[in-house]
This record gives sequence, structure tokens and C-alpha cells, in this order.
Amino acid sequence: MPEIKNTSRKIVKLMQGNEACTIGALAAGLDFYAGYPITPSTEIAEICAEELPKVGGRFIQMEDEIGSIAAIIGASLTGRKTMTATSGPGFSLMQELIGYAALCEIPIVIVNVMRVGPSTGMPTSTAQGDVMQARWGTHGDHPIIALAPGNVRECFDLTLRAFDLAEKYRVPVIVLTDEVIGHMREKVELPEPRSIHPLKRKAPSSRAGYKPYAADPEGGVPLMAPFGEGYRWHVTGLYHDESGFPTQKPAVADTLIRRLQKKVDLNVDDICEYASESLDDCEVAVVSFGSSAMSALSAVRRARTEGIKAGFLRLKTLWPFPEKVVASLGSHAKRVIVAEMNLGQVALEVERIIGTTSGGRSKVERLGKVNGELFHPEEVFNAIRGNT
Amino acid sequence: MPEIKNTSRKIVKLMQGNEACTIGALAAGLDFYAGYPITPSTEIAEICAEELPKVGGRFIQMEDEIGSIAAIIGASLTGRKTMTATSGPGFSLMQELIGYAALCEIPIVIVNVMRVGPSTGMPTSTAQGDVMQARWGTHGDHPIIALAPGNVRECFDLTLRAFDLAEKYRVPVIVLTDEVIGHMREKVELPEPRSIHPLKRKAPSSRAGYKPYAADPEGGVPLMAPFGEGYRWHVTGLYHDESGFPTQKPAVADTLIRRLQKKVDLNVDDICEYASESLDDCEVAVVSFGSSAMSALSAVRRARTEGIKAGFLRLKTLWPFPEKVVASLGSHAKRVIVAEMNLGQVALEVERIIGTTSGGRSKVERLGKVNGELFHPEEVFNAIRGNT
Amino acid sequence: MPALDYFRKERLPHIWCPGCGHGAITGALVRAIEKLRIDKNKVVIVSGIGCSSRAVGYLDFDTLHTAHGRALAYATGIKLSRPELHVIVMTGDGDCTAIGGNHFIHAARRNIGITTIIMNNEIYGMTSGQYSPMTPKGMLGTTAPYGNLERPFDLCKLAIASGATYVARGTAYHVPLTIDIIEKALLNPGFSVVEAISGCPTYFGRKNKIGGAVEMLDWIKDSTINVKAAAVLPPEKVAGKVLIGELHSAPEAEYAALYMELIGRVQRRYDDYIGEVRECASNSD
Amino acid sequence: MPALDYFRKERLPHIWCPGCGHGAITGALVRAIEKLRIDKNKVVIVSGIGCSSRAVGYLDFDTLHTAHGRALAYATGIKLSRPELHVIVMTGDGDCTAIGGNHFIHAARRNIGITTIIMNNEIYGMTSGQYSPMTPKGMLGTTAPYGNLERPFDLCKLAIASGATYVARGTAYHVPLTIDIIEKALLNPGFSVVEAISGCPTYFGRKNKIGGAVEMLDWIKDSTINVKAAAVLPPEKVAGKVLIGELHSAPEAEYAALYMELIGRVQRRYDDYIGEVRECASNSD
Amino acid sequence: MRVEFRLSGSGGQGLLLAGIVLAEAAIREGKNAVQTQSYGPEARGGSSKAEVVISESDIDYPKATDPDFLLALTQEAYSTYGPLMGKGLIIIDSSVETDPDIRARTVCLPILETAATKVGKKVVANIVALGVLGGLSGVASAATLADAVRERVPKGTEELNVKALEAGLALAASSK
Amino acid sequence: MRVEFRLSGSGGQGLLLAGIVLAEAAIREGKNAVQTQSYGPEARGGSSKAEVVISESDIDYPKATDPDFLLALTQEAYSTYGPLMGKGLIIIDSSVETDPDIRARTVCLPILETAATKVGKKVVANIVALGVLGGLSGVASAATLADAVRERVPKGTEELNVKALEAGLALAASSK
Amino acid sequence: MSEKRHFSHIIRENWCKGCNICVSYCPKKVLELRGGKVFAARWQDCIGCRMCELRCPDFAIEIHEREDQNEVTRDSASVDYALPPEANNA
Amino acid sequence: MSEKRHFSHIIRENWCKGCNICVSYCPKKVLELRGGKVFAARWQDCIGCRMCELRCPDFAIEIHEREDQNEVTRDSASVDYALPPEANNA
Ligand SMILES: Cc1ncc(C[n+]2csc(CCOP(=O)(O)OP(=O)(O)O)c2C)c(N)n1
Ligand SMILES: Cc1ncc(C[n+]2csc(CCOP(=O)(O)OP(=O)(O)O)c2C)c(N)n1
Ligand code: SF4
Ligand code: SF4
Ligand code: SF4
Ligand code: SF4
Repeated sequence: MPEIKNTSRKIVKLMQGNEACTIGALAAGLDFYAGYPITPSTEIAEICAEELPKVGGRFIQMEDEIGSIAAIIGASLTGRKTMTATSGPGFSLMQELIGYAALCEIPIVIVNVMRVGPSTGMPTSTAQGDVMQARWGTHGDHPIIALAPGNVRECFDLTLRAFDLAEKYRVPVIVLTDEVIGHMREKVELPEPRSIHPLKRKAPSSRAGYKPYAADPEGGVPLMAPFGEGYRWHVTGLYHDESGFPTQKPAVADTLIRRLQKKVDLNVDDICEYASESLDDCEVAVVSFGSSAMSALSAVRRARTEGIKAGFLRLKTLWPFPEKVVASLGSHAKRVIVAEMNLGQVALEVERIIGTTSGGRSKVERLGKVNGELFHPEEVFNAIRGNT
Repeated sequence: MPEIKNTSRKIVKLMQGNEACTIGALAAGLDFYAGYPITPSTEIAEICAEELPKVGGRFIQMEDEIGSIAAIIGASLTGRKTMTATSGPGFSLMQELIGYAALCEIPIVIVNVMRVGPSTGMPTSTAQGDVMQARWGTHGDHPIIALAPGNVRECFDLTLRAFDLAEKYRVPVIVLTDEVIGHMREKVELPEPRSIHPLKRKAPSSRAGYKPYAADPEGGVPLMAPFGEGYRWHVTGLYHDESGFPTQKPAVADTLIRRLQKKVDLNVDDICEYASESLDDCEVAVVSFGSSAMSALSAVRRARTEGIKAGFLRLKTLWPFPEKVVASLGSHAKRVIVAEMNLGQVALEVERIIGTTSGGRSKVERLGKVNGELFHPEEVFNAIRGNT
Repeated sequence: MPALDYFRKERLPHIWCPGCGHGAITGALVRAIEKLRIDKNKVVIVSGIGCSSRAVGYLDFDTLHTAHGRALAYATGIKLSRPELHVIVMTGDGDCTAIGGNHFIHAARRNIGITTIIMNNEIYGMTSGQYSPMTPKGMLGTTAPYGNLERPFDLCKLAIASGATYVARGTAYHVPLTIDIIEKALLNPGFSVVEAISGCPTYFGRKNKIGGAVEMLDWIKDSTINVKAAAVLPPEKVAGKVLIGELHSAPEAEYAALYMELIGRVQRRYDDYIGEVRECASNSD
Repeated sequence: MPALDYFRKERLPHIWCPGCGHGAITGALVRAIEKLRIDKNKVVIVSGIGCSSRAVGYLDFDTLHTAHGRALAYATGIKLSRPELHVIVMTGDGDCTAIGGNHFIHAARRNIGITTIIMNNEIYGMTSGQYSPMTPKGMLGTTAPYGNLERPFDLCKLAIASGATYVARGTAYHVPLTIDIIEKALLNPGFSVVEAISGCPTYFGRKNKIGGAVEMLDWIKDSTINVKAAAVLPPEKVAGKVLIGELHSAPEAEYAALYMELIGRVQRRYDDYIGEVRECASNSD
Repeated sequence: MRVEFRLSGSGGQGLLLAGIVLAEAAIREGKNAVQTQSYGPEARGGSSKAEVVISESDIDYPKATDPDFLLALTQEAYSTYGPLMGKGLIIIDSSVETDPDIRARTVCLPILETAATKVGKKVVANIVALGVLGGLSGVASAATLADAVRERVPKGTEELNVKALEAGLALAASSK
Repeated sequence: MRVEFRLSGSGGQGLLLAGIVLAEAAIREGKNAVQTQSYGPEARGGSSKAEVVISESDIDYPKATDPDFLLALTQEAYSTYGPLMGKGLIIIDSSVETDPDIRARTVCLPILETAATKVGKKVVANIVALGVLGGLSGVASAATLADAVRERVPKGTEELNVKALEAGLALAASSK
Repeated sequence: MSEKRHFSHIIRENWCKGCNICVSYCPKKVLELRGGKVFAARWQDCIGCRMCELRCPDFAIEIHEREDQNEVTRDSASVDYALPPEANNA
Repeated sequence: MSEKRHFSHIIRENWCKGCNICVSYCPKKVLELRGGKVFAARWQDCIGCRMCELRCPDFAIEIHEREDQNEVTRDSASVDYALPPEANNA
């Protein structure tokens, strides 16, 4: 990374998405990165390799992606803020341990810079095909948070936010970007350092009688003790009771898994963010996220100039799904177009929500793309106009 | 496995779900099994280890689940019918290569005997938490078929069918059972051997100019040549053209991935199976699958005896989702209860379909359970009655 | 037994079967820790999944029961994050050498300061008796109904070839030896491996008609020989026996220590934006 | 070059950079196959992901480009399924020893009849120059900006310790030697390993200021020594050099062959239900 | 008629086998049968539970909902499952102490002792228990039960086990 | 006003860097800039494409939709991207043969040769090209371009590169 | 010649699973199983080699030299079978 | 004493990437790069050691002994720079 020599408090610079993501992580307090290289995420690892030791943090290149997520879970348990970055194939390999982090409530951040899948697919081309995987890729019910930056500056913002959410809810947080966002360079103005207040992990006050998983069953988040500080607690991927030790008691199991889910479900409003334009009076709404949203916005703006009442909704939070704002579209937009670079994933959720809330007034249309290229604004515009 | 000494053509026997599954696979022509032990699926491996060499087939215990699925993909390419069996953690590890099999169109069967997740969870307790994972666990858009046997006999039937579907559509097929179904012993009558006609793989006729992926873009399934027979073709997990070699051409990529999806989407009616009872006049429909459906059926029958117009729908095919029959519920049932041992997965699809098709006439209720125990029929009955 | 202080006594008795060798090996570890008077707040013990990996739940340290095969990768994160901690991995032959084999050879290659104790019962106990990569050729397991066709690893050889700087083998029978080598392993700053041959009477013993707990230990006793004895005995007395004792000791710079050195070399004052945003990571809120 | 018949000529030129060592190693394999006059319809070549793994696309056999690190596991399925085929794996140092390390040691342990050729360029080429588990300590990579802190594997040692029955090392410079050891490797019925040191001028060479294609080969030449020469040279001439040539040859029963023997022992007539349903698998439809 | 059995005790007592044989005997008599089980922490040691449901008609739900018979060979099993009993009969081993709070009808039979002394082998207690359950429930005839036992038990132990079965049937008869 | 550039050529020509510097120069003058690129089969060899969009206002869509300038340094690049040109100007190296079927306005400049002979180093052709694009488009002043070049290029090569930039600017001026 | 030393056997009955290992390998045949639990039947013969303690997979047996019996800390589950059984009921 | 042997250099220009390996290691300095492609500038000096052929990463150079030139099979891309360039244009 070209070093940022500017020592003034703000910074304005041509910056790559992957770079912004990494600086956002550093701003959040990232001090441990483990990863395995994979296009188009590798720049994140490379910047971490260079920068982390300079700030006293650690970078390690593991033998594979499973080892990478394992290492950051381990490091997180010692009190560190940890991250890994990968792309489709590596993300698939991490699935088992994403579930581990979710069940054991260990804060970690995983950046998935999406490329065309399945399998090796088209490694250097863009796609948004891992949205459902981010929610459902591991076995068993589990909570998850996934954020989708829509430009380079948001790579900074949402990675920073990912760390805060991970700490606040003790949930693995996934930052879903894609090849276009990750590799694009954009003029970015980063916030003043002093204006950034990342969340810090609070250690439980008392070592004696520390119950690592004692929390309000209605979505409570217990405090987490760092390893090596005398709490001497136990962490297991088996279902566990408040003490952290394994249990098979149905009632305890039920309480545990429902609490985990409620941590996210009851806090949707706190977690969900979105951006919108011209929604109020729109007749056709375009829902999009990440890089596709750039094309979508361009198309919506053009439609407006041509007198079409188009509106634009960009989801910054993908999971938990921002049901409220999507449901609100159903109240005026007759058509809701979901533009995404896959065969229809977010569209499924939009259909579900519009279907169950709009009483048939609103129709959902899927605009998918899976050829490795970003939407041309024209394609979205044509969909808005109703051409195909 | 206690050997089945009965040499008569039919067989009536107390049989375990995992055993029935394995015999179904053998009936389909299974001749290569690779796996890694995991509760509650291990019996399948153990029976294969014993039986396969007796019939000239191969069993290998690999170093992990990734190796297992890799080995069966490799063996499938040599013309064999191949299978692996696992449970949640192993299924998560297999995700990357499930996508490989989907993209390269290599027929394989994966049995996932579900247990409580996420992570190690409760290894010896039952759950149905991997339904969405079966569809979305790997990165990128991809086709998949998933079947859910509802009793021991169906473990035989649907595993057999899984092989046929895998061959017919060249898609990885997942058999989703769970700890209850897998370990339950039931009186089973298996069909006469002569009545079974498993699909055989046809080799392409001509070696010269063999285009391994030349097929009708509207969901066509190309013929697959076995390795070692002079076709000398190339298989890659990169996007490929009709010749099988890598391409990055957007148009070719688009055609490929859409064809793969259409193989399944355009054949939903052929693939989807379900069982039902008392649906015609029902006011409350209970949708379920696998072991929960046993409880659901019991509850529906009881409800009928108590004069409640309850109906029962059991999905034998989970993916592609049997949209038609679910949509049909919306036309008369005011309430649709989805009973499943998870926090609501099939319910999402049911909501989507009922929501978009019933025009608000029908309400979907989620009846989830996640404590490791099978539903008691009473729980479902109470839901039918509207108690909670 | 003051070593009992290192146990979570309220969680005992443990779930292991009567006569399972894992108990004696866990006892050996605790006794070695006790001999070295290591502060129990500065020890983290990590395990994978298996009967053996259940050991950590009974030990009064910070303990981490991870996923099958991944203990060493988690432990690598912990050690690099907190080089001052004693990081110990307790794992089984399946956990460590089957699904976990890759993390094992890489941890050894890096010479990261982790003491790894493999409780080798030559079978997958937890899942009821399938053969493992350490099951001797010809032995029976539920997935080797006709006798195992595969050759087992010589795990100590593998460790040495991968770069481990301390490698030794003990057994659940030769407990004083096992305590002794674990102690030495804990003292080696780099990656240390102690393969401790355990016995699984329930599956390995029964399936292979070896007998119960005692016969299992007899079998271990008869199939092993101390490396020092082996050196002086005629070859025919040694042939076919598994060597026990210290097999390799060649200390080298430890990985986390090297990384700390690197930090010392490159760490800098916060004179640019990254530096400043880093400082903001310590903004209070 | 009649060996050209083994290429899919219409797919050449290949995607490798000018001077990339992978070409010469691929050429060596093809020449060894040619010397042995192996029927090209009875060869399956399997690779993982990486620049090296792209080799298979250019070769006129049944070829399989799998997923990163998994080539040996796929190949295991193929070999056990069709023991009569020649199964060859072409892989990179990253593919084989980083993510694929576990499959490597297990294939070696089983002694399954696969010839594995590792094109070792000591870096991840495909992803543009990160260090690999074979990058020498101190060398630079994009993820080792301060010099690699990790020690590399001695892959041949690892292969031997894991159970490989033929192990040798060649280079892209010493091509006749490389052809020769690949030929021997192909003749060994069990698991054979040929580590072929390749050069990545684009990343390894440039990043480490070694120079271009030619300097990269010079570097390889200067850092290696033939094992036979090493045996007769004074130690100071050998120190620090990597041995090339045949390092291990100890044939043993091959795994798939053992399995076929087992089948011969237990295969039976269809005198029960399983037998009958098996027969139904040959029902026509 | 649906008849539900719950067999409970400790890990090594072989109750799973008893349940299987009971189900198989019922099948031999043309009935339907389902057998399920539940595992303790990873199947080693600890308590063990097997259930069998037998019916002339279709069995939709495979688990016992309100068992007709609970067999409890250990104190722990009795105190875990005893309180859940409604209409059915509890059969406990004589070594188990009864609890006045457990209200279901209970018979107390020397199952373990019969195995150890009368039959001469402690390990066949499960088959003695099978005899008791078969005898009391009448889901299968003595002859069918004996056939089912012969087919399932390890070769060479058939007669010992049939002897155990008969001892169990006798216990049942005596308690009627 | 949105100005779109597409820079195309072969892998080793450093066009990505030229694009980045162009964007950085625009930023120095207070404009917005976005730079994207596309990769060939795994980034080695083959063709290379970089795009830069510069605007005074918000840039919603980051890729070139109808480029104002296409730079094509190789025949392949010209024949791939030339036909897609509408309103914009094509700038080709003199070594590239023009194709009458490509109808967009085209100028032909000795970029590679200028680098090799005038500046004296083939590798700075990208910066010569930058000068041409900067000069023709006017998105940044010569001085700003020079500052941006100085900041980006490897230490010690600043003056060589600025010389290349100036040569490019001169080429641009000559062609106006 | 050294004086004969005496050892006390602390046994945690509820941890002992009766695997018989300590009994089998005791060089002096000091131990026995009674009712499935270990019992120091011939405690006087004990030479304090501690092999039983070290090999016990259940941490159920502990050897203390009798002089420093005061130092023996016992949890409530421990039964000293080297003392007359009555003494434990205190 | 053996007679001097002559070798023909078949070069596939469109495969050659000009890496210079064959040129650098030719013991007789037979080869040169011209226009970024290998060229048998001094083909007469060639001793037929074939190291260029074996080391070429692009399968772009092939050596044939001149006597058996008839047996040389050449694809359309191959250019024999041991013949006068004109001969190739046939
Ligand atoms: C990913 C995954 N695969 C498989 C399993 C099932 N499993 C649990 S423990 C185990 C083997 C344990 O063997 P070992 O490590 O030797 O320990 P032991 O039980 O013999 O002490 C297996 C296969 C799992 N939990 N997770
Ligand atoms: C699961 C997964 N992780 C990471 C990658 C990215 N990746 C592709 S090739 C490669 C390394 C290749 O190195 P090596 O095997 O040494 O081959 P080389 O390119 O150097 O010849 C990596 C990390 C991937 N494709 N899949
Ligand atoms: S199954 Fe084997 S390894 Fe597991 S606790 Fe029992 S004896 Fe020990
Ligand atoms: S990047 Fe390196 S390994 Fe890959 S083709 Fe180029 S020179 Fe070869
Ligand atoms: S200490 Fe030694 S002599 Fe005493 S009881 Fe234990 S094993 Fe026997
Ligand atoms: S064959 Fe030998 S002498 Fe002839 S050109 Fe090639 S390298 Fe030179």
C-alpha cells in the first residue's frame, strides 16, 4: 500500500475498496489478521501483512481458510479484534467455523470479496452470488450479520461498523463486497480520526463465579472474558449452559439457541442500515446493494429525468434482512425490481416480504445477472421502463 | 449389518433408516463410497465398508469430509455411482466441492443425517437445521436437488431415487434425513429386486469431437464420458465452454450458469414429490417433512377425529422447492402451519409462496423446535388448535 | 495429589469409559504442569473433538474445545496473539492426524510454541470404533471389517520431518516417562510433540479381541520399547516394536518470538493516517 | 518432438509468463510418458488450482482441474475406482503443501498408486506472489514484506516420513534428470513424489531481486546439488544446498491393489437381498 | 391397538437389543413395530433409553407418548422416567427403591438377580427383561419371542438367552 | 461534466498506473474520480484494460459507458474496443494499423516510439500515454499531472517519468 | 537399612470406575476391587511406588505417606481405605 | 573420429515468448533472440544436445538431426530457422 503520508486529520485520496476496508478495520482496532490469499481479496491480506506489525498487531498467513478462521477465533478469545478476508471458495471452507463463532459468541469479522461462483468459477470477475450463503452456509440455525458496502468510502465505514456490531452482539459479522467494489479506486474522504469511537470489549468484573454465558434469554449478550487473565473459563462448540459446559438438556438447548437468534432478531432496527433516493412517490422501486446499486442508482436517476417515477433502495445491511423498509415499498410501488448479480437471492426475501405484506398490490421482478460483468445502467433502466 | 439371509425376492424386516438408505444406494448401483465417520451417519459408512467389497465395489475412509467428496467426484468421473454420508459439521466442510460437482455436472449423492447445529452442537440429538444450507451452502448460484425421506422405507426409496436424479440431471443430490429417521428401526417391506430399474449412465457415442458440455441451453443435460475410455476430455471448476475448457466470455458464462439452473427449474414437476392427507377440504394445513412429519401426521389425524378440518402435506422433495403444491394450499387453507425442527427454514419458502400467491387469504405460521427432541404430536396438535 | 488443584473437580467423574487410557495421560499432563509450577492463569489448553479432546473440560485453566481437527489452528491464533501464555493442545490420533493433519504439519513447520499431546488410541473412539490413520495395518475397526489395509503414520517421524523441535513418545502404561517427556516438551520454546499411546478398551480392545482395560495396557507395554533400551538391545528384540522416550530435541527460534522481534523492528510512531486511526481505536466511548 | 502428440496443441501457447519454469517441467513429464510409451487413453492427470495446476489443460489425456488443494483426494477416488489407469497429479507448492498438505501426507501413507509432480516455485504465483510453505526463510513475498519468518518444508523428507515409496527432486534447469526421475516415479506402483523446483521469474524472481527467467534458473542451479555428488563432496560444498536426484525408493504393496485383493477374497455370489438388489442395478430400462 | 414400551437403564445393559428383539418378535407375528432410542453424551456410559411401539395398524408417530410399559433397571432410570408415567405399568428391578411420589402402577421383579443366579450370567439381564415385557404385554407369543431371540443373539449363546427369556416369562407369569 | 477514459493494451504496459495517476491528478484539482480495471485470465499476460471516470459532480456508475477517450496501444486492444466507440476519440499508437470499419474519430501517435527514443526508456510508454490523455482531455493541468506522477512512480525515476509526461503532452499538443 | 514406611490410600469412590488397572499392576498386590470399587485390602504392604495413582484413569486413588497424614487434604468424596472404614464416616 | 553432424531447428514462433532461456544456456551459443523470438543464428555450430528443446518452457524449439529431415513433422506454426528463412514461406 502506498503509505498515507498525509498527517493531517482528514484524508482525501484515491483509494481502492480493499484498501479502505483494511483501513476501516485498523480504525476499528484490528490487531490480528489471519488469512489465506485468494483473488480478489488478497490486497487486504497484503496490506495487513505490511501494516499490522507496525502498529504492534499480528498478521499470519495460514495453511488454508479453515486454519485462518480458526486462528482469528482463537485470537479473539485472547481479547483481540480479529479479521480474515477471502472470496467464494475460501468462504465455503470457512462455513463450519462460522457456526462455531456464532454458537460460542466469539466476535470476528470476515470479509468476502465476491467473485463468480460456484467453484473456482471466474476468479477475476464480479458477482453477488454469496448472499444466501452468508446467511445459511453453515449447518444448523445460527445468528449472523452481513453488511454490503456500496462504494469505497463505505468499505471503510462498514468494516469499522462490522467490528462494532461483532463486539456488541458477539456475532460473526460478514462484510460482503465484490470484485468491482474491492478493486475499484475512488476519491475518498475519510473521517477525522478523533471522530471515530470504536466499541471496546468490556471484561466481566469478577473472576470468581464468572458465568460466561449467563444472559437474559431475550437476546441478552453476556460479557466475554479474555483468555489468560485468570477467568479460567471453558469454551465449547457443543451446546452449553450458562457456565459454558456442555449440556444436552432440551430446555437449556432451546434457551441457548433462541437467545442467540434473538440477539439479532430483536435488534434489527439497530443493525439495519440502508440508503435510498426518490422513494417517497415512486411507482417502480429498484432494490439493490453493493456494486449493482451503482448501476441501479444511475438508472433510477436517468428514469427520473425521463419522467418515470422510479425510486432507489440500497441495502447496506443484508442480514438480518431489513424487512421494515422493504415492506414499506409495498405500500406505494406497484413494481419492485431487485437488481443483483446473481440468479435471484435477495429477490427471494423481497418476494417473501412484499408478498406477505403488500396484499398483492405490489409485484416483485427479479433482475439477475451472472456473466461476470457489472450491470450496465441501461440494463436496469430498461427493466424500469419495462423492456427486456 | 446383520446379513439379510432371506433370499426370497421381497423382504420384510425391522430395519434402521441408515441401513435402508445404504441398501437403497446399493440397489441403485452404488459402487464407490468415500466418507469420514460422524454421528449419526456412521452406520452408512460401516455397512458400505462391509458390503461394497462383497459386490466388487470400493469403500474408502478418507482423511476428512473434503477428501471424501473429492474422492467420490473423482470416482464418478470414471463412471461409477458414488455416495458419501455425513452430518452437519462434515456437510459444512463439503460445501466448496458441492459447488464443484454442480458446476462440472458430476453426479454424486450426499446423505446428510442431520443433528443439532450449529458447530458440534448436540451430536446425538435430532434437528432439521440444514435445509437452507443444502440449497445455499456453497458460494455462487448453482443447481441442487434435495430429498427428505419421511420414514425408513423412504430412506430406501429416496436414496435410490437420488441416484437416478443425479444421473438424469447431472446434479449433486442431497438426501436429508435426521438422527431420528437415521437411527429409527421400523418394519419395512422392500420391493422385489426385479421391479427396480435404476438409471444407467449412457456414454456419448463418439469419441472424436466429443464436446462434453454441448447441450440445449434451455436446461439440456449433456452426456458424460467416463475417464479412461479414450475420450480424453477436460474437466474444470472454472467456467467453461462446450468443449470443457475455461472461458471468461460473458455470453458463454451466462449460458452455462443459466442452463445449469434450468436443468432443475424446468423439471420441477419431474423432480418434486410429496405425500398428503386430508388436504382437499382443510382449513388448517400442516406442512412438514422428514421426522417432524410423523408428529405432524399424528396431530392432523387427531385433529380430524376431533372435528378440526386439518390437512397434511409432507414434502419429499425440498429442493427444488415444490412451489405448486404449496401454492395450492393457499387456495383453501386459511392457516398454513410449517412444522420443522429448526427456527423456520422451509417456512421462509412457504411464506414467500403463500404470500405471493394467496393474495393475503392464507396465513403462514411457523412452528419451530430446536431442543434436540422430536416434536411431540401434542405440540403440533396445539398449534393446529391455535394454542401456544 | 496436589495436582488435583488443576482439575475442575466438580466436573468429575469424567465421561470416559472404565479403563480408558485418556485419563492417565491427562493425569500425566497435569502432573508435569504441577512439577513446573506453571501459573494456571497463564495456561490455555485447546482441544478438538473426540473422547480425548474432552479432556480440557475437566482442567482448571482457560480451556477451548474447538471443532474436529482444528485445535492447532485455534492454538496458533492464541499463541501468536499472546506469546507469553503456555499454549497446550490435547488431541486424539483422529483429530490430529486425520482431519487435522495439515494444521499439525504446519504448526510444526512454523515451530510455533505449542505443546501438543496426542492421545493415540489408534482408533476413533468417540464415533464408536472406526479405524484411524494410526490404526496398525491389519487391525479391525467398524470400517475395517476385513482388517485395515492402510499403513499407519509414524507420527513422531512425521513431526520431525515437518519441523517439530521436540518430539517424544510415551504411553498410558509408562506414566512416569510420559510425565517426564511432557515436562521437557513444555520447556521447549518451539513446537513440541508428545505422542502418548492410550488405550481404548471399549472399541479397539474389544473389536481386536485384546481384552479389557488391563489387557489393553499389557498390549501397549508389550508393543513398545524405550529408545534407550532399543539402542543397546540386539535388533531382533527391537524389531516390530514402537520406540518410546525422547526421540528428537533440536530447539530453534520460536515463531511468535520471531514475530515479536519483527514488531520490535518495524513498529513506529503514529505519524500518518493509519497511525491516527489506530489511536482512535483507543478512543473511549 | 513426438512428445508434442501428448499436447492439446490447439490450446497452446499456454498462459504462463515468459520463462516460467512450469513449462519445462510439464515438458519433462510428457517426455517421460513418451519414453514409457504409455497409452494416452489410460492416463488421467489431475491438478488443483494455481499456475502450475493449469498444466493439465494443455495435455491430451483425460484431465481434471479440481479445486485448490484437492487434486490428490480426487485422484485417490480415480485410482481406487480404476486401478488399471495411470493416475498423475500435477500440483504447485501452494496447492500441494499449503491447503493440500493433508491429502498429500495421507495419499503417501496409503501408498496409493499416484505419481505426484510438485512444481515448486516457492511462491503462490497465481495470486501474484504471496509466500508459500516452501518459500525459504527470509525471502520476500507480498505477504512477507519484511522477509518470511517461517521455515519451509523439506517436502521430500515430509513425503518419506509420510510413507511415499518413491521420492526424488528435479528442477526446471536439470531437465534430463527430471525426466529420468519422473520415469522412475511412473514405474513405481505405489505413491511417488517428484518435487520439481520451478522458477517464477514474475513474482519470486522480481520480488527477491533475483532477476528474470535466466537468472531464476541460475539461482536454481546454484542452490542445488545432486545427491550423488553430495555424497562424495566435502561437507562445506554441500552445506545449504538442496539435494536433487533420487532420494528414496522402497517399493511396497500399492493400496488399490490391496483393495482388489480384498475384493477377490470377499466377493460373493448374490445369494441374499443385497446381492439381488445389486443385480437389479444392472436391470435395463 | 398401539402398545408403547420404554426400556431404561444404564449404557452397558443391552436394553437396545431387548427392544429390537421385542420389535422383531412383533413383526414375526404380522404386526407393525418401530424402535427408537436416545443417546447420552456421545453414547458412552451414562443412561440409556430404548422405545418400542407395536401396533396392528399404521404407526405414524414412532416414539412413546404415554408408555404402556416402562422398564427401569436402575434407580436413575426409575426416577427420570417414572414420574412421566400415566396409564401404564412400571416394571422395576428389585434393586431399585420405589418412590411414593411416583404414582403409576408398579411391579418390582428380581430381573438382575434372576439373570445372575437363575440363568447364571449377569449379561443376559436384558433378555430376562425382554421375557418380562413380552409376558406382561402379550405382544408376541413365547415361541415367537424365542425365535426372535435365537436369530439376534451371538452364535453359541442362543440357548443361554432362550433360558433367560423363559426365566423372564416366568417372572411375568408370577406377577400377573 | 463526466469524462470517461478507457486505456487498453497488453499486460506489462503499465496502463493501470497511468489510469491511477490520471485519476489522482483530477482529484488534486478537486474533481471526483473513479478508476476500475478488468483482468484477463488470472492477471498474467494477455490484454489489460483500465478505465477512469472523472467528473465535477457525484459519480454514480464507475465504469465507462460511452468513453470520451479510448487509448489502444496494441492491435488487439484496438480491434476489441475500437468498434465499441461512439462519440469519443480513439488514440492509437503508430504501430497499430487502423481499420476502416472502426468509424470513431481516431488519432495515431508515436507513443511507444517516443518513449523508446525521445525519452529513452520503453517502459515509460504508459506515462507518455498519460501525457497524451491529459493533454487531449484537459482534465488536469500539466503541473498537476507532473505532481501526481512524481508522487506515484518509484523513487529515483521521477524525472525520467516527468520527461515522459512532457513528451506525451507535446504529442497531444501537436495533434490538436 | 531403612525403616518400614506406611502409606495411606485416599480413594474417591464416586470417581472410581472399577477398571482394575491399579489392582493389576500394583507390585505388592495391595489393592482389590470390592463392589466394583478399589479398596486397599493390604495397605500395610504398600511401598508407596504410586504407580496406582499415576495409572488410574479416573484420578480416584491417591497415596500419602502416613507421617504427614495431617497434610492430607481430602474432598468429601474421598475415602481412606487405609484407615478402618469406620473412620471415614466421621 | 566422428563426422560432423548437422541439426535442424524447428521453431514455433507463435509459441515462443522470448524468455531467453534457450539462448543463454546453449553451450555453443547457437541461438539468438530476434524481434523477441528465438532464431538459430549459428545453426551450423549446433551439437544437438537438445538442452534448448528440453528447457524451453513453451515447447517452441525442436531439434532434428538433418539426415532424417524427412521425418520431421511440422505444424503450420513451425518455422525452421536452420533453413534459409525463405524456405519457410513455401
Ligand atoms: C467435521 C467433523 N467430522 C467428523 C466428526 C465426528 N467425529 C467426532 S470425534 C471423531 C474421531 C475422534 O477420534 P480421535 O481424535 O482419535 O479421538 P478419540 O475419540 O479416539 O479419543 C470423529 C470422526 C466431527 N465431529 N466433525
Ligand atoms: C479455496 C481456495 N483458496 C484460495 C484460492 C486462491 N489460490 C489460487 S491458486 C493459489 C496458490 C497457488 O500456488 P501454487 O500451488 O504454488 O501454484 P503456482 O501458481 O505458484 O504455480 C491460491 C492461494 C483458491 N482458488 N481456492
Ligand atoms: S470409547 Fe474408547 S477412547 Fe472413548 S472413552 Fe471409551 S475407552 Fe476411551
Ligand atoms: S506468475 Fe510465476 S508461476 Fe505463474 S505463470 Fe507467471 S512465472 Fe509462472
Ligand atoms: S503405591 Fe504402589 S505398592 Fe502402593 S498400592 Fe499403589 S501401586 Fe501398590
Ligand atoms: S541443441 Fe544444444 S547446441 Fe543445439 S541449439 Fe540447442 S542448446 Fe544449442
